[in-house]
Amino acid sequence: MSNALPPDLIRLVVSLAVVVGFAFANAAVLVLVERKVCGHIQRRPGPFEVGPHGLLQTAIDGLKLMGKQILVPDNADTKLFRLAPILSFVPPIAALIVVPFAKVLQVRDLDIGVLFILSLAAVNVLAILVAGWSSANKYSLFGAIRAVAQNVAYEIPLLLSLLVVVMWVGSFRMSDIVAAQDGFWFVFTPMGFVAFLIYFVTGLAETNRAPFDLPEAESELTAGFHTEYAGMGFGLFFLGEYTNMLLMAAIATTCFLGGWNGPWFLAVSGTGVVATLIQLCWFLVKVYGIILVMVWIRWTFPRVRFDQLLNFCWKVLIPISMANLVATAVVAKLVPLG
Amino acid sequence: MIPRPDPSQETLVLNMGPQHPSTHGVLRVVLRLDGEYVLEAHPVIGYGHRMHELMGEVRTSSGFYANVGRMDYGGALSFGHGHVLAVEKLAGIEVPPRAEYIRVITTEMNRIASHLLWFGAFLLDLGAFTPILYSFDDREFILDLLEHVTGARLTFSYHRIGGVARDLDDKFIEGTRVFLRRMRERLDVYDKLVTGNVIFRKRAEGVGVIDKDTVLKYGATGPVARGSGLAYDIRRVEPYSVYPDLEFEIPTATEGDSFARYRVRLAEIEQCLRIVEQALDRLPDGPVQAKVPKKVKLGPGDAYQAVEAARGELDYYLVGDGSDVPYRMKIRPPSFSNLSLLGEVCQGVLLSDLVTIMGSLDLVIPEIDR
Amino acid sequence: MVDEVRAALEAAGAERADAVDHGALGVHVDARVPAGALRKAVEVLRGWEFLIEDVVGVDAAPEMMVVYHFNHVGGGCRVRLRVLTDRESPEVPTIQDIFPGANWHEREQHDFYGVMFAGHPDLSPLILPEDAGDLRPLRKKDKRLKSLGDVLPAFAPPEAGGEDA
Amino acid sequence: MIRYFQEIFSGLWSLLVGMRLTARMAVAPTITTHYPFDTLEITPNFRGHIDLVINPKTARDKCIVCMMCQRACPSGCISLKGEKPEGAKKKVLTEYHLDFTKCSLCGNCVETCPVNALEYSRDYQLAGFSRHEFHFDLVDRFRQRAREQGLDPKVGDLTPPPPKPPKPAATETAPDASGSTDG
Repeated sequence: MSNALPPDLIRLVVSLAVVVGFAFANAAVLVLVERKVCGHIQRRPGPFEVGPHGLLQTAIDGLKLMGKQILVPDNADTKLFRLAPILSFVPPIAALIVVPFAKVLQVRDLDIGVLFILSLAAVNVLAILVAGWSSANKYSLFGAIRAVAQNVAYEIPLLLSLLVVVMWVGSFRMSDIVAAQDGFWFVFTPMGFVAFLIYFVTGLAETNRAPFDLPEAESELTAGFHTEYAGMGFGLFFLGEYTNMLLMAAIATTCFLGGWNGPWFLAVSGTGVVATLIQLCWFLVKVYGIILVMVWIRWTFPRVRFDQLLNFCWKVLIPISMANLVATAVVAKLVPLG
Repeated sequence: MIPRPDPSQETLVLNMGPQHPSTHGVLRVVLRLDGEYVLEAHPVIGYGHRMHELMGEVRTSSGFYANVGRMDYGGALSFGHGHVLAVEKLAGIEVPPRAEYIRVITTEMNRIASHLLWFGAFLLDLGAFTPILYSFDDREFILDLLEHVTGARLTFSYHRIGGVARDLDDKFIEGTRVFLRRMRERLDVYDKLVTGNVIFRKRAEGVGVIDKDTVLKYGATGPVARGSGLAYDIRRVEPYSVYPDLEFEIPTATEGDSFARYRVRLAEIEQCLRIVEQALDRLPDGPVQAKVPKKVKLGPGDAYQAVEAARGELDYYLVGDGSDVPYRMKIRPPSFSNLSLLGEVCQGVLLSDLVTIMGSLDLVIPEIDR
Repeated sequence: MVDEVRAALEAAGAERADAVDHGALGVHVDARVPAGALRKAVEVLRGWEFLIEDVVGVDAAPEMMVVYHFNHVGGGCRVRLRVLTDRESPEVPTIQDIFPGANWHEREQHDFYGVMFAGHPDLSPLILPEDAGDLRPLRKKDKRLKSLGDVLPAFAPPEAGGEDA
Repeated sequence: MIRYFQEIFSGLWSLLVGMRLTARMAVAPTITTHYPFDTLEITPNFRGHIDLVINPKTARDKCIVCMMCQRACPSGCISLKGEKPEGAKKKVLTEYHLDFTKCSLCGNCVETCPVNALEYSRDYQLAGFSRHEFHFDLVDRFRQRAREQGLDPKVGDLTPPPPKPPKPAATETAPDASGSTDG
């Protein structure tokens, strides 16, 4: 009886549950962080009423969203309309299983880890397209079209900038990438720095964050692709968006900021419980640092225009990341790493 | 002619408004789009029509005065100023100089408040959420001061025929001086956060170019005309009140694009500060209310009074028949003409640019609909 | 400036174009133009740097009046054109092709008074709702209606030529 | 080529300038008021809806029922009634209704009042579930406010005031005439 369930499966199920829980908790925290940061940037306290300093605001909001009626517009394609939110939040959660939170804290260390994450993250655009199309609303459709054009364009520099790291390390495996940065983070090399900047910008665009939040540009498209969503449908989009942000930040941390490695003088590379906790802390500090910058940017800048967005991608990001990649190839040939 | 869906063309007819975040009120713009390019933009107005002109013909001037502030919630005092000036012109009433100075001070403060409101709303149209809260911080300061002297925050009802309702007190004057110092510093914040910002520049520069001839043809005024290189400001070309005694410049820009209009408005805030400062220094003593007859008889005859409201030239055309109720009152709100050129300017621009252009025109829909 | 404009307006067919006291009346040139000569007079103004201010209807007894205001961008020359038209079926030529800004002003006056602007491409209701029909809210009811001469002394009986300038 | 990079760098710089500014703002103290718990001081000049002035000595209103306010109101939202007590010369206010749904807060009523019997209230937290809540009975409000001030309200009191002998013809302000507009 006892060997009916292989321990690996138990491990997987437990880890998956933990990952899903983490995704929900993350979204709850991020919504609060976003509103608090926004508030303080705008010189107001943000949510303040529920719980001490409004800490429970998101929980209440979540409850409210769950309690709301799910409305489906008359002309909408009902099945697709209901599918879209799920499509938006499942893939990023699935992608979390290859993220190395610490040396031993990784659900699956696939040898195509980077590719796995990117391919799952790209499903997000499909969710937006489905949502926009099935809503039978012109504004939603515009949002969907914008999202597709934007995400397809920005996928290229995103990949190119990650290829810099992959080329250097010679592996797609997340743990290899982290291991290669032991005490020496890629962001501190010239090529790594440029790649990191490009990755960060494209990451903003991929997650539809301001100033690239064109699919939901509220002053133009009222609410873009999720105009027609209410209640938990809308909530799932939110969840997906914040999980996507987490994912983007996690990849950036893994590929450029040394993953769970602390700075060289504080690096802990053991596999014990304490070491794992320290590593986890480092990882989360970096991830949430990046997310904080993303939030900070959102509340500072105006939104770019659609043609400018694409021009910026094709005329600036792609050429520079190409050049960066070539430079990396040359340097990697001359100065082999490890 | 409102664009209708046409199946033979691959175009999309989009109803923007009457409820839309960036139409600032109940304005509806019917668009024919090719992809995201606007082929035709057709503003539809009148959703907030309240027939103020008819009310002007059945109420006495002082009774109608309260309506004036309801037309332009942003710059109610300019509207009030124009109204009392027009009535005083037709009734032949002399206003004490102190009252006229007070009118100018409060109007200019209100103009700053209006421009700050516009600043925030414009940036909101462009997708920047934070500037509106910074500008509202400053605007609150003005509104608190104006509330102290007029008793209300938005629809001030402060002017009286032949004067103003309440004299300025020391608290207002001191507060205004504090505000003048503070606002000059805050303009730097706006410059850093917005004017220099590359995204903002790219969004606003070269977008919605209105040339001089279009301005003349459509009778656009205010910052829209001044952004197109016309130094047309009623305070200078047709001086009224005590503006001839005050030193200030008319900021202009020649490009005629949204960014030019933005710059003109910010420069105008500085000039308003100058005006307020000078007017405070020169504020004469004396009464703030002239003796006016109980029934202010108008005419017979007609009078035209133009004033510079925050959004442009505001005209009152009053026809009196000798009674205390005007025979005809025509209000020419600035945004009416400014909006009418939207259809011409918005051909071939992107949907996002349309939002920028509408924002840069600084439309206040209730004054268009009246 | 004022004299030139007056001369040009009179040459364009204005019945009379008077220089009036701006301080008291708010305009510099007060011209009376027959409907037939309106377009010519407006074209004259278009030649200079005038911008259109508004088009105003004034309902009065024998004939109603449509008033046009223009202002020169340099200042110092605000022009008022008065056109008299029949009260029962008011009609004046449109000027919206000369000053496109007049388009909305004319539509508005059409809404309020039912003035037909001959040649206007689209006189559908602008400010009033589409189903307003023949509402014409600013038309004076009989009780309120006054004769033009009572309201504007300049239009008083034909023998009185005294202009209040 | 140089301009291309220049543009990128100057653009990036302008973004950083903006971010520095918002970061400074983020650590600056907040400027908002925590509203329901914490309210701003309201200026004494605030013009709310109108109220009847309470004469603290007599606990009466000052109204002489001259109807000036009713006539001055452009929106017709004031209606009042008065009665003449037996043997008295002046009318006494018995009813004063303000339809606040129509009021545009122009202040004409307060300014035309020849005896300054009206004042602006400083109520600003006006919200209700139905429009009938905004048909104010000012006489009723007068009673409430007077009680709050510890007075025994004598508004609408039709019994003629007993202390007549001291001043026979002092307060002979005619109810009809001469309202100067200075306030």
